[in-house]
Amino acid sequence: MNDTARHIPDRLQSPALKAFKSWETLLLAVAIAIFVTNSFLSPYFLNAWNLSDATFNFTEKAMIAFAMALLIIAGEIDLSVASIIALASTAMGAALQLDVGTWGLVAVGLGTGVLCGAFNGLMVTGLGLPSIVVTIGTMSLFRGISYIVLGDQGFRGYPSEFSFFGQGYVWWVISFEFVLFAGLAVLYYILLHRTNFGRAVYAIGNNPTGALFSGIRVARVRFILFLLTGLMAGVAAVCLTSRLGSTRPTIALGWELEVVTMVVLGGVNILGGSGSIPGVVIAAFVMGLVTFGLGLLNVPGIVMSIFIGCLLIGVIALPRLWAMRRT
Amino acid sequence: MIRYLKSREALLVGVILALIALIASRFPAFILPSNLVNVFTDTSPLIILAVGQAIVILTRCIDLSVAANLALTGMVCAMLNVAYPGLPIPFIIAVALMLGAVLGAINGILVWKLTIPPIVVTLGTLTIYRGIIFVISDGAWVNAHEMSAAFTGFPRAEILGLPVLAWLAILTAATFFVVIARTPLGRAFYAVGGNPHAAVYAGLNVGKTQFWAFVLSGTLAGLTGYLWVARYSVAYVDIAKGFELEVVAACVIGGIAIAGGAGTIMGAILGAIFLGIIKNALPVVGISPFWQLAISGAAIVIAVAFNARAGRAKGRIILKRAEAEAQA
Amino acid sequence: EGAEEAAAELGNVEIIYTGPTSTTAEGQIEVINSLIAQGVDAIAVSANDPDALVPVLQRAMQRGITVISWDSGVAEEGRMLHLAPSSDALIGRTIIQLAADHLPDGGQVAVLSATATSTNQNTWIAEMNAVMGDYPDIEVVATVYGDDLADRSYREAVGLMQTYPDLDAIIAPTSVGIVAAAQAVVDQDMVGQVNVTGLGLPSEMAGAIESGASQSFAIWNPIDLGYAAAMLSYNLATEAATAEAGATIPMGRMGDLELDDSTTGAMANPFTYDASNIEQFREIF
Amino acid sequence: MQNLAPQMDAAPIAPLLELSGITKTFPGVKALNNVSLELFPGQVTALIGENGAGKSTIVKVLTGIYRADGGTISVDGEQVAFTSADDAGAAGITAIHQETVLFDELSVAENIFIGHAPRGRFGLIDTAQMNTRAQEILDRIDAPLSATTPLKDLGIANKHLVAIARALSVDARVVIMDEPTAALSQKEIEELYDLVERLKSEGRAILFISHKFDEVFRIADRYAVFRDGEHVGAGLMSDVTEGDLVQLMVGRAVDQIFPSRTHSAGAEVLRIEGYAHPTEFDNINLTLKAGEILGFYGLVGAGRSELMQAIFGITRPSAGTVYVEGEACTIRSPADAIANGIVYVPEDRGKQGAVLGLPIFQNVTLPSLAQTSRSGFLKLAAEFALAREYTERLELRAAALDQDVGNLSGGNQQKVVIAKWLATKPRVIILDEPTKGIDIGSKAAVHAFMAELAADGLAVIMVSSEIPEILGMSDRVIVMREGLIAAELRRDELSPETLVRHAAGIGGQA
Ligand SMILES: Nc1ncnc2c1ncn2[C@@H]1O[C@H](COP(=O)(O)OP(=O)(O)OP(=O)(O)O)[C@@H](O)[C@H]1O
Ligand SMILES: Nc1ncnc2c1ncn2[C@@H]1O[C@H](COP(=O)(O)OP(=O)(O)OP(=O)(O)O)[C@@H](O)[C@H]1O
Ligand SMILES: [Mg+2]
Ligand SMILES: [Mg+2]
Repeated sequence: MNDTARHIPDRLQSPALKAFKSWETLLLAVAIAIFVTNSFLSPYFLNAWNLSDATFNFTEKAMIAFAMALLIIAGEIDLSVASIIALASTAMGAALQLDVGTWGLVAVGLGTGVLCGAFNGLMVTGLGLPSIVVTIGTMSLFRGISYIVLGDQGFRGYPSEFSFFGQGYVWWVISFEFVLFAGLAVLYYILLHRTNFGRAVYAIGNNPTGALFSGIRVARVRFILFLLTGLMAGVAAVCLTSRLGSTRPTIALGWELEVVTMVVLGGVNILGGSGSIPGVVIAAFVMGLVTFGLGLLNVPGIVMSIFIGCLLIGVIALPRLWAMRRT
Repeated sequence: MIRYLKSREALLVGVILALIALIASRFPAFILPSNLVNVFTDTSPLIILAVGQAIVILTRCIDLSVAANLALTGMVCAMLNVAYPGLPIPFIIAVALMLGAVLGAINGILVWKLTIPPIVVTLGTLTIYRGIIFVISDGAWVNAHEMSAAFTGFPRAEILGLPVLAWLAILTAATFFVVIARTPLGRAFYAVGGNPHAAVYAGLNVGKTQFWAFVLSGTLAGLTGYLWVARYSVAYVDIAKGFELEVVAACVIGGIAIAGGAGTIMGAILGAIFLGIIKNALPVVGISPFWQLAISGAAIVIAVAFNARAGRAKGRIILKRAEAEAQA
Repeated sequence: EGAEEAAAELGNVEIIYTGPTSTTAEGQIEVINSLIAQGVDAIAVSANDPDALVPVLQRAMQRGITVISWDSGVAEEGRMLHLAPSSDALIGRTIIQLAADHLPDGGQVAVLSATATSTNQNTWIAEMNAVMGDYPDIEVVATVYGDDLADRSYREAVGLMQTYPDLDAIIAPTSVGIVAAAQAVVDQDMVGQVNVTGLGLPSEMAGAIESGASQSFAIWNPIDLGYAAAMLSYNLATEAATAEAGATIPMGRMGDLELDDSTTGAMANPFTYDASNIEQFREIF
Repeated sequence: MQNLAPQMDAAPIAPLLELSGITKTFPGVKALNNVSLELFPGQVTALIGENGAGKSTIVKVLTGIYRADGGTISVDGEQVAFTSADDAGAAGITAIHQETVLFDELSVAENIFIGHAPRGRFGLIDTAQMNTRAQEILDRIDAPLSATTPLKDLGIANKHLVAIARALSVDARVVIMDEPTAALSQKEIEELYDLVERLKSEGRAILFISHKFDEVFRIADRYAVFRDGEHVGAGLMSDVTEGDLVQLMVGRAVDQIFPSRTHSAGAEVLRIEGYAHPTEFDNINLTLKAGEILGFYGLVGAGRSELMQAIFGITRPSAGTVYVEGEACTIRSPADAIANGIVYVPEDRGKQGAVLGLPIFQNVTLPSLAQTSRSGFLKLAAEFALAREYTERLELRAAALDQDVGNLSGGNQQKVVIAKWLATKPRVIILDEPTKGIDIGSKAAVHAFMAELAADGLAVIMVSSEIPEILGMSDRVIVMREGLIAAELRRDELSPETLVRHAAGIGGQA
């Protein structure tokens, strides 16, 4: 044994170089390519109002995607988010019938989201069930309750102030939803990449047993993540309900898979342990730009979905194919 | 013997019988043989798909593309029938099986050769397969009157009082009982899902086994595609939309462990029958159809909670005293 | 097709026909957004949800786009006018009349609707119930929903026949539902006992008429409807006419559309098809 | 089974299996470096070497589970190449692996025959024949098992018997046994020896890996010794003594390995009274003083790890109290234990000890995040500083602190885990098999460090199954057997014999 302690450098390569070689850079290049292509293909694309309208295609889904990203990094998943939107929206509609004011409605929406998240969280952490199974169940359950309450009816007549959340503009073409999306992106960035909580999320996703043995309160972190996801579904419910000005039990049908697609496209490992918020933000733009751009070319929606499906598999397959070719 | 009585399958049979008894106590018509045949026939597509999905889940994968595969294969069969009404039904069935297998193999290859997580692969192919239906059909429907009588008649034809559709579900179940119990591949599904690490030591190829699981699941989805389109005499982009989650739910209720390696084909079938009965009984019992979604959701949640309690692994016991007590 | 015919007639009109990824209100909004972005002159929409499209359509109108709804309507504040294929009251009466025609002694009927949220279905059923007083011997025993899915509708129809063994007729005011119900009746060997009627397309229902599962059904001409919608959009967009209560707006070969207090107008009466005329129409639509 | 006529008398026998120049590297570890090995028909070759010497790795290379980076394998003088366990089986090589690699959801017979089940009509598995043949093999090794039982119903020892039966289900000419007796009771071990004799007399070549010298001397004809992934010697058993083998294994005299230390126990730090668990352990009482190293000896499965994990808050005891520095404390989770100054270095490093996918510095700071953050927000500079302080103290070998722990060698991973705990400035550190799978150099470093910790006033509990380690390091030893404390021994009462006696429950008196 030598007496002079060996010096170990902090980093192997500079953070800038690492960032340059990252998934996010690749995705950003894709996003820029799509943006440029769109501007060439459609004369209507480069128009502030049109671009602003296009952001509505992804802002609400992206809000949920942030929380979902954390959840998936921690090795769990929540397929019930779209159903939570339906239930939260229904709860807001029911509160509306009781003459609850705008802020009351918001509270009801967020509260319902949190409660649903808590239910999922309890089932997963309390009973130790796999989250994919639990949330496939609650996916039917939550929307089912919405159907029981509403049947073939709908709620409408939300107060005009309420419409601000989904239809209001903060400044010129910058909508409230977009501001909220940007704000949440920053918050989630800080939460995941700059706090102890975020570190715990990565540790749990990498090795839950190891995290537990390192003194991390694994069950508590997981539970909070389900709460957060529920809360974000509640936030999305407020925005979407406001944007639609009404509630039906079919609201946000099928969004869960779109949100998961956004998260995976953003470079989050579906098996847990890695991923980043910037990745998800770029993925949200990619999906938004693709659907809007193809929409301008009047490509039917279902054909766009082929594109998204190929993108999802392609971005994951290409690096692997590349690696296979090199070995 | 006790082992069988205490098994999850026996429990599920009990629950199903209790459910039927409960419905029958208020609506005796429900247990008329003709109605039970109906319920079973109605549930047959779910049973066939659940068998395929069960195999995939056994190998630690999941196939979310089954419903899209079904719809695409169904559309191709319908369009073939419209274009060449004279094609014999066995040929159509062969096309359905083959196309289903190919679609399943695409999933399988991506999982095996590129090691992309199955949930991502099938999420992607789910949207792609649906999109392809739109492209080939141009969004148009194929309606009953365009299909030949033989095409739509096949699943309905009765043999010994049971429609062919129901017989096919039984045949599928029987075939896969044998495949699972008596073929090396069938046992490999359990081994690969139960302990992939050990599977390597046993000389099994994990990825390849998963590939075959996807092929089988795809083949069954293809078969169901033809049956579905023929039975309901219509094919369009959205048929069986969202059905994949119902299929997974049937497996989960039937006790197939989502972590792979544990569960039986019988369980998956019983899970499918359980969902089928609930679905069919609601209108009969007079419960508003709006309750259906919540009830099946609650059933899934309760079933998994229950399975988790029943299946909790018995720990190793070190203390001799405790061991003696446990064995007493 | 009808819209293309109108475009050809008008000469200077381009029709964009598009649809969403999925049949949800959110999907329709995305499509409408991209139409707004392209600066179209008029949007004619058949809505999945009467309320959810209102905000986006209002925005379209703010940007000077003519918005009308047709077939399945949008709430009043979200469009300039609504073109109903036929008057709701007429349809409501027609569907029960079709059933009553073959039930001289009265009996039990059930309704098989599409989705619980589809406006037009609900309106028609409400109109039908409003005139039930005229049919004292006929009892509506149930209303079920087949979600415009063939399998669901089929299952619901079978369920109806089992729950109500004395059922005499199923009214399905949806083209998916009526075909599925007719199929169910054939499969259940109930031809002659249960009569399926409602709204359906002659081409799809020809088989049911032949087999006797359906005695008769009604429908308006969808080609005419597309044509009328295009004509109306054109006339409003070119400011040849304005949509206000009581206004009369020309729709080419279909005559004029009269708007009521809720700026809704009916195109024409539904036409009844039975064994006597089905052959003539099955090839057309 | 055919009888490969014994040819013991034919003077220089040709080796049945010959390995030469085999090299295998893992990220950070050269597990095998240019090793060779020869196995002869009708003879037992004992492969010995310390933990991590590369014994199991050569087994995996031989059975097609790992592909070697270089070198050749020849069977009967013919060069072969394996790409899967199947190929090795076809070449007549079978193995009982160190880990029990079996399938809980399958029956005993299926476990034995998976991959090569007897086929009947239509190519289907002939279940009846499979069960009969499985039962025959089980009976042959005197395993009290039914072929149709589901494997999940068996205990660890019986599972090991199934693994042995599996190895015998193929008609192999080379049988490899990697520590086959580790999980077996004395009676089963005797039966295994009989089996080895029988295989020998049938002319098969046997590779027998063991850490137990008594059994090596009893059944082996030849020996081969690995040290740090290198082949350091081979020959006939009759030519060597135990001392020679040890010398070969460790490359130096045994007593040099352990640091000499003067034991000066301070005040009581930890006291446990009446600790019990419904199924794992009962009636545990112990005290621990500052600066003391308390050894915990026992056979594998004695419940030592369970007890330590209960003290650390992973599992909940059903009764009993923990006192830290005289004060009773409730420990419901590892976080509570850490708050009370108790930390645990688990035996399963990859699963429990380190988070392999995270960088070194993040692993080190994981339990100390409160120290390196301000109101919940990370301070990277502080993290690097803390990580550097402790990893450099432990002489960690790594390229950079942001390297993933998964890329380090086993010993260095262990250092990261220890560094992680030291950074929390604990009062009690529990080390569960601290040198398992660690190379010789690192092992000495860990020992030296343990002594240093004790000298600094830390109270240390060391769980170990290696008698030399227990003897060399502990001030006091508690022996556990079947979940109970079998004996507590002072340093002057320690000898290998007493330890083994108490651990096995044969005669209390020394
Ligand atoms: N899959 C692996 N990945 C990385 N390193 C490995 C792997 N398997 C073994 N090693 C390393 O290779 C070296 C040799 O390990 P091996 O298991 O062959 O030792 P062994 O001689 O069998 O020890 P023991 O007596 O403890 O069983 C060790 O340093 C170990 O950490
Ligand atoms: N029935 C069993 N099934 C599976 N694994 C078992 C079983 N019994 C024991 N083991 C494994 O054997 C090993 C030793 O058991 P355990 O850790 O409880 O013993 P211990 O007395 O603490 O000894 P050690 O310190 O050597 O681990 C552990 O890795 C444990 O998981
Ligand atoms: Mg080993
Ligand atoms: Mg242990």
